[in-house]
Amino acid sequence: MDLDFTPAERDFRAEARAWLRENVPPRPLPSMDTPAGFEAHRAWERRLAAARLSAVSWPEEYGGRGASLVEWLIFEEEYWAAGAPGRVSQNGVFLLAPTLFAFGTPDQRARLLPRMAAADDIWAQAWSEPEAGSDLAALRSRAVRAEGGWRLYGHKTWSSRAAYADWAFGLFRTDPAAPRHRGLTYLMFPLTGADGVTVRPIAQLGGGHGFAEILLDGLYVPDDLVLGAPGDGWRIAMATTSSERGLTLRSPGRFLATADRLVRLARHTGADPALADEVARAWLDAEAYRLHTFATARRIAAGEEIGPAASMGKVFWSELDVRMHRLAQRLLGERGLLSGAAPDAADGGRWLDGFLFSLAGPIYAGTNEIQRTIIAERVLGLPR
Amino acid sequence: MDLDFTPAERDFRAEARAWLRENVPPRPLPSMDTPAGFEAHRAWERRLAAARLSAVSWPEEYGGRGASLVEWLIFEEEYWAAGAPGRVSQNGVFLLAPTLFAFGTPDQRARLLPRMAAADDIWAQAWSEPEAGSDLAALRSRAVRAEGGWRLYGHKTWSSRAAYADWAFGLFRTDPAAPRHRGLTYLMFPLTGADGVTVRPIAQLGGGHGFAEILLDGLYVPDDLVLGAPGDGWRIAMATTSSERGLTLRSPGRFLATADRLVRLARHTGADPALADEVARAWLDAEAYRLHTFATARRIAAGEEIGPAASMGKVFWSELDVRMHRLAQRLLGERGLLSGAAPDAADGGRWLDGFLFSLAGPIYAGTNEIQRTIIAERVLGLPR
Amino acid sequence: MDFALTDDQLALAATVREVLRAHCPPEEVRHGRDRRPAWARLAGVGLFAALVPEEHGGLGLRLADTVPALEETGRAAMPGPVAETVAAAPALLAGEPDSLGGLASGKLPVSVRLGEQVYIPDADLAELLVVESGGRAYALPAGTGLTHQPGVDPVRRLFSLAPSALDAARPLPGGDPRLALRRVTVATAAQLVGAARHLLDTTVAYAGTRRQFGAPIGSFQAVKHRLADVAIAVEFAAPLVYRAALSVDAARPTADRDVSAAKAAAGEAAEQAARTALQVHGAIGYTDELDLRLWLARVWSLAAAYGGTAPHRARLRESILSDPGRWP
Amino acid sequence: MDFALTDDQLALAATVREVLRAHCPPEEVRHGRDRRPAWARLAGVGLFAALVPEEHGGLGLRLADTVPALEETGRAAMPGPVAETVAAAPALLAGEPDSLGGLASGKLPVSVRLGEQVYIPDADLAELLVVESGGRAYALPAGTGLTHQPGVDPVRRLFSLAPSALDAARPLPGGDPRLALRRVTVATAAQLVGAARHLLDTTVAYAGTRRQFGAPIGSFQAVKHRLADVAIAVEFAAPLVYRAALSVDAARPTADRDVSAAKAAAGEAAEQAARTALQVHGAIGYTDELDLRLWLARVWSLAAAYGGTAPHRARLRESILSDPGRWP
Repeated sequence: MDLDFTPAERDFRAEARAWLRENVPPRPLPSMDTPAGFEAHRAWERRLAAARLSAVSWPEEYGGRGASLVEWLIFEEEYWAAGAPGRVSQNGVFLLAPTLFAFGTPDQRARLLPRMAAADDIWAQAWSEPEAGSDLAALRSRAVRAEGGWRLYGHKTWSSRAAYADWAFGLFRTDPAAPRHRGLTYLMFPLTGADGVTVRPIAQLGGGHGFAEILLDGLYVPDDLVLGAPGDGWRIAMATTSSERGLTLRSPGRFLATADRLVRLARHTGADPALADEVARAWLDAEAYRLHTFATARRIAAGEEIGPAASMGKVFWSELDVRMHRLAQRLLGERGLLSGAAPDAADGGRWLDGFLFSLAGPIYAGTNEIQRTIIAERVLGLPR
Repeated sequence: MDLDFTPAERDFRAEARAWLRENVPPRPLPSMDTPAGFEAHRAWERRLAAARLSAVSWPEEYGGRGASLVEWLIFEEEYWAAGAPGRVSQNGVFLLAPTLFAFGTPDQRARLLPRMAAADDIWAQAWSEPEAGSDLAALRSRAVRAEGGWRLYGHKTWSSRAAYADWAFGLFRTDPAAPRHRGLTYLMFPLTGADGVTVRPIAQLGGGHGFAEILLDGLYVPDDLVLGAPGDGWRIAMATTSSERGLTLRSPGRFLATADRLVRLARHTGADPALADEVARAWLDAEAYRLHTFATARRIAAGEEIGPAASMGKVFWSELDVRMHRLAQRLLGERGLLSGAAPDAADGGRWLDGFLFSLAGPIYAGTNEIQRTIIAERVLGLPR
Repeated sequence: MDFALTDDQLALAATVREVLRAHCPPEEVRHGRDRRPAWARLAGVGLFAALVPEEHGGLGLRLADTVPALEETGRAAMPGPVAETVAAAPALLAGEPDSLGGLASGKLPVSVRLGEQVYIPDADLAELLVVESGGRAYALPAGTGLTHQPGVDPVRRLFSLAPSALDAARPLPGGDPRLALRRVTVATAAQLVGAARHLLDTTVAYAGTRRQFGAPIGSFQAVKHRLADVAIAVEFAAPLVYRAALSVDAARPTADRDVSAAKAAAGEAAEQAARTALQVHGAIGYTDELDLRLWLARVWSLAAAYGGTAPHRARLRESILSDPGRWP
Repeated sequence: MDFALTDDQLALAATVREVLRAHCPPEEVRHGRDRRPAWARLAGVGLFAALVPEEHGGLGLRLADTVPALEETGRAAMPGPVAETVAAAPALLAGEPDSLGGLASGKLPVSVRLGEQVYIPDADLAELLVVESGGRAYALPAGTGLTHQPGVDPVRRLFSLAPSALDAARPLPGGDPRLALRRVTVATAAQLVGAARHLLDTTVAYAGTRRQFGAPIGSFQAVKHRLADVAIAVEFAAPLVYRAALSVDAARPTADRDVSAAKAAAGEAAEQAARTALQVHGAIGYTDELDLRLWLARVWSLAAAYGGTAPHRARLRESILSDPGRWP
């Protein structure tokens, strides 16, 4: 037990910090939810990949550097503190990749991961359907057996990044007779250059197309794009969504960086003491989330399963993120509602973008209502 | 529409204020949850009654002065602003009496109301049972038909004031074969001087006996103590509990007085700005509750039914009351936790007593969880 | 004491609501071929004449009389400088009989910059701008020296004004910028209450039909209780807004405090309604598929206008802790 | 960086927990024939020796090593000046070898008045009082000049001290009141976390069995979500307490800030747990029938001790806004 990082960890932090200082674009990239912004973010990911920093915790053979969980957390702290761009590769690197490591074949890993790390393939998730938001078991999209593979039919929606991504992954019903949670298969499929797939971007609050609908009408997918066994998709997806809720998606670095920006903003605007009180509280909550995450990382490294306790983190960080951005709005007044296109925009519109983005946190990856029920039933043991 | 009170209302306010200034005991009475304190409160009620101020809104023939709802609200504001004692007669005057006016016989009103107004009879409520707290339909206590009346059997609990009161009212199952909500009868019964009734005070947080258990083992009650028709108790009780939630029990006066005391405390202790912000907010919420109540009084006077919207008031005032007392604790620090018996007690221990009492607000008269469900289903129309 | 709405007030509000329902539906707010929908028709029912004195063709009503009608303009997310024209302009143009006539007829939409306000809302939809400088009011023709500052609300646009634009400004000797600011702040609070009511109604309707886990989501206790809390917040914000209007009309000593209370409470209730609406709708609430986002943006925009919650709360804190006099 | 509990820390906590379960059950806390239950047995497992240097018969551990064990004393609502004796006394009596030996053996229960503290807790259960005056520590024999100030907590009693009692006080030259205050504040925060965990567990158990409307109340979403929120609050308060202990042990520049963060967060989480426990239990939670009220009173009592939430928050606000340096 120690307050300090190891010398190796400190060296890694110093290296990451130095590289980021040299390489982070001095001005924010255009939004990744526009065509040009998406390609600018892909170019940034390629630069990260060239420095072996796009997926630091992966084994070297796939483009990573075999960093420990703690080193990964350190990298994330430095990454966000440096004001580096949002990760357009996130769905692939942090959601699909852990699933591939756990359930994929060696061939799938060798084919898919290096291209993912290099940002040659950018992945979208395709979980939701119009009638199945948080209730994944209500999925209706189908995969029908075909020669050496499957044909996909159905309608996915709220697919983040799908407007411009290369690939997507999701669940499809392969056995219509099986009960809700059974008979689902985890499939990966191309979004471009194939027949039977149409992507329709969804315009959203604040502009841009962070989400898309995917219409599937017979898209052919060979067997080697099935992840795990057919019919086993539910179990595999649950493993992914639990990593989505858990450590991998929401490292503390992003919230620490926001909290630091918020404190600077409060100092700069000469905050009202009542607001300053809430700013200090938010800053400390980000700190608490960080400490908690380090403790969790340690337990994971020691072989423990985190399981449903990850839901506590999901609720905590997502509500903290909303709170911090709301505080920024209060500190900024009307200026805080100006977009990046406004001459007077605060911080290039980042506070507004972040506010709108933060509001999605309590919704996606299982709404916070669902998370609280999970905590009550599966952590505390209350009756269903 | 006017900002001002009518001359008659202003006169009434002036009269009440003058009388209270002359008559309110200079030091707080001992707690009404002790034998001596109960009798001191009864003596105070008698003094109020002698000035026809114990039940101002009742007709004169029963001991009131036929005041309007608005005048009653004015009286309450003056009463609490003057620091007058809590109303030991509350269960009778504000809960049973409205039910007697609505459902009682002329004979019952003539016999019971004047003694109630005069504090010769002090009433306890007997709603809850060990297995039926908020869920009144689960009541098990029985009334069995006997010559010219009924014999009561069962176990009531959380009967407020029952430790020292003279009479109680509650629901009893008279038709065991009827479904949950049916077959209940509204009965009034003596707590002292009769066979078959035992009262056991319940010791509570903060000392005193605000509640008691009532054990009934064949207590005889004549037919003229049945309120309304046998078997009609549920409907009648719902009318009472809705007045409990509504206007009659929780006039704004008490919360206004607390809010004013809280502001004085904050000025006196030189509140931290973050606390001052919350104090100001609470003060305004008391003001909002007051304005809302005046508007409601006007609607009632115009013959409107308030119905389930009363639940909004219940949630609002009960959570405001907790919030105000919690703020007082924060302003006072450790001193705020001293009881009236401590030499250093703040305001004679009133802030502590009020804090403990406030915590019951979100529980009694239908928990706030139940109120929110009522609001959602019966005001907003969400599906059951 | 009689703290309830009169039949006249309710009748004006009901008329405004009907007009808006027919002529300012969400499609109109959203696509806005006519960028000031329903404006002429509301002039026809006297909305813009309400605070104009009778001798200048107005109705000579008080601000309090218009509160329920202004709530309706918020409920409809009606485009254009409505609060400014209805509530602020008559006080600013009090010395200009011709302008008052234009106001009353609905032909002179006005926007304003008063007090510590930085941006002029809806300057693109106004014919006249009135700007406060050094405690006095000045009139500017619309269109000069304005820079659009795009933001979260695509309909209620904000503009900055070049300082040099004031050189061409004409003083308005009879104008009362302080009264105008009080009134427009209360009017904005009333619109926030209306917008919150719309969000609540819409979300209740959605929760009653959207199904997840085999039941309408509105049957889940978590959703019910959250919506009940919104209903409570709106229910207890509304009387503060009405009271502020009465205080401003009577120039009570507590008027500034009451205005701040109204704006802070209405802004918080509406923000709570917006947050809950989005959470209950889920991801679809974000998108162009529904009109929800128009109301979300409007709530954020109005909550920040004429002093956001934070400065009003700070004023309240000082005022109440130094002198918590109750009214009346 | 390795921010997790060691086997030694967990072993001490597990032992303390077992001893308390056997020798300090709720009946004992409540009726208290032995007003310091389990005291001698906890001395036997080294709790009171933890922070005493090895050369004086102690274990020479750091505060952080005792945090999990102190949580257990809070979970049991253990009577007596535990936080004071374990955490504060070794720093105050550092120059008194004999007293240190007494401390380590558990024979010298100590209570304190440090910093801005007004009342001495558990002075009736202490053998020695240490009082700070002008930045220095003084020892007083227990019992002189004390006035009981009855309050919400019938077990953890508060006492005021007559100013004249200081005349008979003996200076403690080697004592460090500042370190003692930091430590006892963290220890109290750890007890609050433990008390909150107990309240959560008890309430979950009650909600699983108590039936209303035909189902266990713990099956209602409103109850579930409220308890989930308590679990989250406790889960994220605990690391701040542990971090504060590490900061105090290492005398980091951020130590005062970290102590305030720990106390404020633990106090708020525990108050939330108390409020929820009472709401879920309903009226029975108020009464003598259950032990719940002992823990409620303890939470309120400890949350106000060594600076309540408000002053710690005010300090945090100043510290973070003037220098938000992260650790490490």
